[in-house]
Amino acid sequence: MAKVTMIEAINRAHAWEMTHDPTVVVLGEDIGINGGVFRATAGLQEQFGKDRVQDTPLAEGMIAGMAIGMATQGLKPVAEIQFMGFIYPALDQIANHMARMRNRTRGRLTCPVVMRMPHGGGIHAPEHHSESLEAMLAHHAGLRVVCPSSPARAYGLLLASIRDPDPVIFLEPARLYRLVKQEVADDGQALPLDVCYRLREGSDVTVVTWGAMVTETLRAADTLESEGVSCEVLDLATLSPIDHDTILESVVKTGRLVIVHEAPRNCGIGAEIAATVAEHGLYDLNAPIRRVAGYDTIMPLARLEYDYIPNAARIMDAVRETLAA
Amino acid sequence: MAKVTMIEAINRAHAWEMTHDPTVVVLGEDIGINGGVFRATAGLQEQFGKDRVQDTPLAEGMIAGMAIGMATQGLKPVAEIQFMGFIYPALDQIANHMARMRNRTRGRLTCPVVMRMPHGGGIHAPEHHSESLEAMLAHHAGLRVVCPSSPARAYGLLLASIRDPDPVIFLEPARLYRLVKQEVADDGQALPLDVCYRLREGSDVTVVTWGAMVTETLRAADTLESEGVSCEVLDLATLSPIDHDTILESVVKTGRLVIVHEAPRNCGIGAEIAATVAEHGLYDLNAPIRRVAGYDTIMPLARLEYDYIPNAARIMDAVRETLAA
Amino acid sequence: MKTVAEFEIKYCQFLDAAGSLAAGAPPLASDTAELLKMYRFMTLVRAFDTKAVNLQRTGKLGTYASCLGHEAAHVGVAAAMHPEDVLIPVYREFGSQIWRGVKMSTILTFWGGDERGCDYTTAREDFPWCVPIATQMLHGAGVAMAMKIRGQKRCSVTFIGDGGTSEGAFYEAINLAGARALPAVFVIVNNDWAISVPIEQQTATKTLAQKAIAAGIPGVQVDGNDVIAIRHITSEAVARARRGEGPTLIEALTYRLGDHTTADDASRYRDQSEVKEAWGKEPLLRLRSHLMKLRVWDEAREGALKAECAREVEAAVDEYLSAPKPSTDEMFDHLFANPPKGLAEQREVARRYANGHHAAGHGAGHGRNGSDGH
Amino acid sequence: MKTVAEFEIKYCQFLDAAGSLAAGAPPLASDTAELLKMYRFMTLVRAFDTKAVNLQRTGKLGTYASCLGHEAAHVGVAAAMHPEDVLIPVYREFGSQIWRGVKMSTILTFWGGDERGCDYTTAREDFPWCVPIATQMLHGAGVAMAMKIRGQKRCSVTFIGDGGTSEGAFYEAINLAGARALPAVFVIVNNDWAISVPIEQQTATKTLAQKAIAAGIPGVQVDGNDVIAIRHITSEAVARARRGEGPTLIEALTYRLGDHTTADDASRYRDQSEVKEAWGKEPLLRLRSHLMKLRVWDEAREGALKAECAREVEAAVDEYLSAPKPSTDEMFDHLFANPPKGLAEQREVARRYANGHHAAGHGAGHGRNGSDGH
Ligand SMILES: Cc1ncc(C[n+]2csc(CCOP(=O)(O)OP(=O)(O)O)c2C)c(N)n1
Ligand SMILES: Cc1ncc(C[n+]2csc(CCOP(=O)(O)OP(=O)(O)O)c2C)c(N)n1
Ligand SMILES: [Mg+2]
Ligand SMILES: [Mg+2]
Repeated sequence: MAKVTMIEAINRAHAWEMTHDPTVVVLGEDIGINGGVFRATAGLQEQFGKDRVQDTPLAEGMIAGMAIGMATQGLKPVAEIQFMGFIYPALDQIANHMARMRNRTRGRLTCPVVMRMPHGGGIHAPEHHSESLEAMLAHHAGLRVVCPSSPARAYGLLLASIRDPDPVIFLEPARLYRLVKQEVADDGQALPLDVCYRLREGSDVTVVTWGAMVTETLRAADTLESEGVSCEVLDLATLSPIDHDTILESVVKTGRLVIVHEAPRNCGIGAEIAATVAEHGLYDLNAPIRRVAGYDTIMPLARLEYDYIPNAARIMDAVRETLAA
Repeated sequence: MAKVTMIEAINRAHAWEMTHDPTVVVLGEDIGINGGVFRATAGLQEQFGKDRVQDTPLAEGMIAGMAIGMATQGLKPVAEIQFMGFIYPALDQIANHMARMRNRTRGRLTCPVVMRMPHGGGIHAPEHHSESLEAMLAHHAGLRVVCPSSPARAYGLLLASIRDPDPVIFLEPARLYRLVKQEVADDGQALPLDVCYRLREGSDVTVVTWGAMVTETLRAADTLESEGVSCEVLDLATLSPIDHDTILESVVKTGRLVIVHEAPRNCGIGAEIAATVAEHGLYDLNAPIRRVAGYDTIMPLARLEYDYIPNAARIMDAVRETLAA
Repeated sequence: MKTVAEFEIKYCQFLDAAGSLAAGAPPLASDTAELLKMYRFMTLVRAFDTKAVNLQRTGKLGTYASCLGHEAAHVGVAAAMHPEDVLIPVYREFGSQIWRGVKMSTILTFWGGDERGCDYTTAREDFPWCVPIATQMLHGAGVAMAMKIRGQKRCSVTFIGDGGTSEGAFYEAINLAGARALPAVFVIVNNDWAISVPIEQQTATKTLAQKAIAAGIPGVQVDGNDVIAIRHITSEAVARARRGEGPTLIEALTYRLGDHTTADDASRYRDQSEVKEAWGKEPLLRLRSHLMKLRVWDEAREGALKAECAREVEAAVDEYLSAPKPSTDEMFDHLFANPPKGLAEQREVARRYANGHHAAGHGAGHGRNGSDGH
Repeated sequence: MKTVAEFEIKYCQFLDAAGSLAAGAPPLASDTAELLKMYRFMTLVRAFDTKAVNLQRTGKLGTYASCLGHEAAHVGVAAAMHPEDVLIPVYREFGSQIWRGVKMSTILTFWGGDERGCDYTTAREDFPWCVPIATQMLHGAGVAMAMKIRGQKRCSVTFIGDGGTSEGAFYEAINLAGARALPAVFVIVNNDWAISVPIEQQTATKTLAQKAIAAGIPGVQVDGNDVIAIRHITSEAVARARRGEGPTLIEALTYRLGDHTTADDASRYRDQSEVKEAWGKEPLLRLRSHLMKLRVWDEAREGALKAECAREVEAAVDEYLSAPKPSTDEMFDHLFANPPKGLAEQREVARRYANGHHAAGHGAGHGRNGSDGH
């Protein structure tokens, strides 16, 4: 089995599904001959032709809108938005149509579309290239929001997302694209959506996180282990709908909850997780919940971005404080 | 003092501020001779002329984008979006520019813009006319999000919003536009932003809500009083930044928290309130927090909208359950 | 300076307001069977429209956007389409939809506040109404892209209003259609008004058809009250698209004879004299004169047709009004093919509070309740 | 069918690639003082650009969008503006900005990852760079609207790329500017490429200037490598705008001689032969020949200018590199005039963890880290 980076895993998932499902069509800016600015679609146009792997004119609303039209005709568009900060022009189409088409037509027309995009900061990119906007999308009923944190999950969750008969927003942590290589069987096996992945069993505190923050959290958990603290680390993976059951079960066991995300704290997905535990797991909590999140300001440019993004030190302190409470 | 509806109060706040601040300019679709589809700007074009009260071409992104340009030149645009469901095309400008201009230029250019719009359902309007999208906006740092629940607060908070040197999203509950009349002095007095309004003192449970849900909550509180339950009702009023201190203080007193909003539950602003109390007021809670919110589905068309919107019955049950816990 | 590109915009009219036929009119102008069929649908649509406004006024329908005056534009475009083409309407193209087989009771169901009205029994690939202005343009392009990728001999036909041409999505769609030579036809129904904003305030262009030049595609202006012209021009555009020769932008000139919707009061912003003048150009009258000149129409037939249309409309209204209120489950059961668990729990809650508060019969409390003019 | 509207698009070039001047060139073509000033700035900008790319390659600057080949378009447009006009750039119009007094060290500060680089000391009403494609077009219209409302004799000048013309915001802005006769000039820098997408795939139009027809405004195409033509045409447009006669859309034809940005590798998608050919038309060469023909330039002066520019650029780089890392407070202190309380608390947290993890010097780890081509 070959060791691949996340970006390679994403590329392979595309190729697998395009080979096995002739209705899959790939769209986006610079995704053809250039293979995408991160190379996620490298080689696909050569392999599958210009009809099925299309460079589009430069307009995100157009990409989402045309994907909707194509989907209602039975195609399965997989569209790339070049960076998450550029999803805004597409939001009208995503929220007012893509998320609603099945519901508003009572199932007559549907939108099996995947909107893929790099997510988050940490790669010293220019302004507007490092946003984490998952909560904005998660708040919209009718969408699934998925975010892998390893090459294997990128492969399996992307396949599941393409196969899902409804729209999926697929967020790819840009910082993880080439960070690690992992053995990933290119066997077309999807991984389940709508569930958390338990990455580490633990008994003292539950830490829920996703995307690039998984790496920081696992690093924090390693260090904390040497201090005798046992962290249970859950990768949320599907950010909407949230697998609250798994989180609540874990909190029953640990009695403590820390949530880590890169997006701004205010009205982030961490709030939804915390709120649900405060509703359904309050009596299981032995300490206040803690959120470690991006600050409620604009994601700064490169020189300060690592002062913005939560890191292992902040996560460890939050866990320690929770344990001390 | 004249008794006025909320829509009249909003109209007067515009007229007052335009009279006293020549930099205030009003923009929007059908806001000129037609006075706005709800009549919020009725008479303003006649009084202040076509330069200061401008019908725009039909494009919300254009409205927000031009408002930004005008604001950087020292004007104070007050722009109407005809219904909140049509804010999506404007979101790119609002999130990527309006909310950031001061920060990204280190204060050199600023955006004192107010974006007003009807909010929420309950008026049997057509599809896409009844949305509650406040959480999506609140999640964006650099914006204030304000939502009045009475004619007096509409008047005072709108004045404060126009005077604020930064962008404000001003959400007007359409269902309340003409529901009640109230005495409102047309004296140019603004009300403070960034604070909750305590509408009812109580000792058993804190109920936090905003907009049209304030009416339902107060109705529920009345009935509950006759059952011997004392509700403290807080009108959040500024939805971002949230006045967490007042909520936490109230929970210290009551030990119980119910949050009511019309927007979908998942990643709504209720989650942020609940999460903050679970972090900073956990030991004050005598019962699990409860959220009464819109369901995580699309706002239905008119025949089912009152089956979607939380009502006094649901609120009362949530309060009762909290007290029984 | 040298000239590097030249363009012109043509205007097409065959049947003028007085009902006189221009020289060079196409065979359609004397195809009485087709003309009678279109006249029949235009008459039916007007009867439907009048009834729908009345239903709203009597509290039995929600806010409704009348198509009064648009009958030729709507019917003419639909008549130029093939059944397997896909129609993407805005919110008032009832004439097109009824021609394509969408039931009048279904239309009323939607505007009565019930999503089941988007579940057409025929024309099942056609789009439902589209309220967010101009967004439908991109669906039209996307549908055409799917047809092109699959090598199908079909096209999409998408409507938009004059006001809608100010939204960026309009241009994005025609630009895409041009750049990829998509089998798409776009029809701007220029009825002079976008709610209270007249076309002169919407844009500085002399025509809306010339916006096609920005997309590098053919644009043509047509008298939208002349059903022969509109059908003829649309047929040519549809044929072009189906031959794989790319998209066309058509501007149909007509006039909104009614209020914007039942929630609007146009007397606040436009002169009655303008409306009166427009009535002189409305589409049914001239077609009727033409049919009479062709000696295939008379007062008796007119009376019979009106009665027949009234009956059809009444039957549709009965069907509409007899539909029970949807169950609260309807809010949840169509959101996802694979619904998440939490949704089932919320469905239970909604059942518990169903009808607890407001009864929502047909159009209960509908209309001007709080909103005056959207 | 009768013709209801006709249009043509003109092309302007005075100085061809070989440096020959066309008959009928404006007085500017022999105004040696102004020509020398423009040549000086074009040379400075090229020196700056070369240095900036080098800084990025050596890890001392973030991702940078080279303006190589665009010098005439950028300098010519700025030279046509008055100081009190407002410039709204995209992300590579360094020539315009340097002409208008923005310090080179400030430009480097921004592209080195520090917002303080948007706080210009001169041209303080000019906009900062705009990454979300086409959004700046509406700022240009809004700025012009403010000027118009206040009756000022000023205008806004807004840049956009060829790729940018596919975004709806581009059309919304020109349509608004036309409908309200705004004092605005819009300049499309058509450099043939939008990252890897060539202009033929972006649109079916023959020219981009013709997109003006969709807004009912004048559109003109100009050789963007001919600084005399671009300045002349822009001056006319600026004068028109300032006279209250409305907006103009200018298409400047040039070529992106470099990669899209330092994170891009254009050899993946375009032929080196195309680039080579474009070098034959680049803007400095022809202006230099012209100046030599006018006998105001020679090799010695060229050498002296190059040395002077190199010194200026070095000084700017020194100033840039000597700026300390911004404090973490910078993330919080400029968000609101009246910051909410919670923000102060978060500022404290950020201070506590400042530098705890990564040191971020100039361009530390910048560049290809993870992203190959944005
Ligand atoms: C994005 C958006 N903005 C605003 C509205 C509110 N609105 C509904 S119809 C309308 C005017 C549309 O005018 P036009 O395109 O000319 O179509 P017509 O109604 O004349 O058929 C407006 C502003 C909307 N539905 N969608
Ligand atoms: C809304 C948006 N989408 C995508 C991008 C990514 N992107 C940056 S530059 C660029 C191409 C722009 O091409 P063009 O407008 O021709 O300008 P040029 O770079 O050639 O000067 C793209 C797609 C972006 N910055 N903004
Ligand atoms: Mg119209
Ligand atoms: Mg370009």
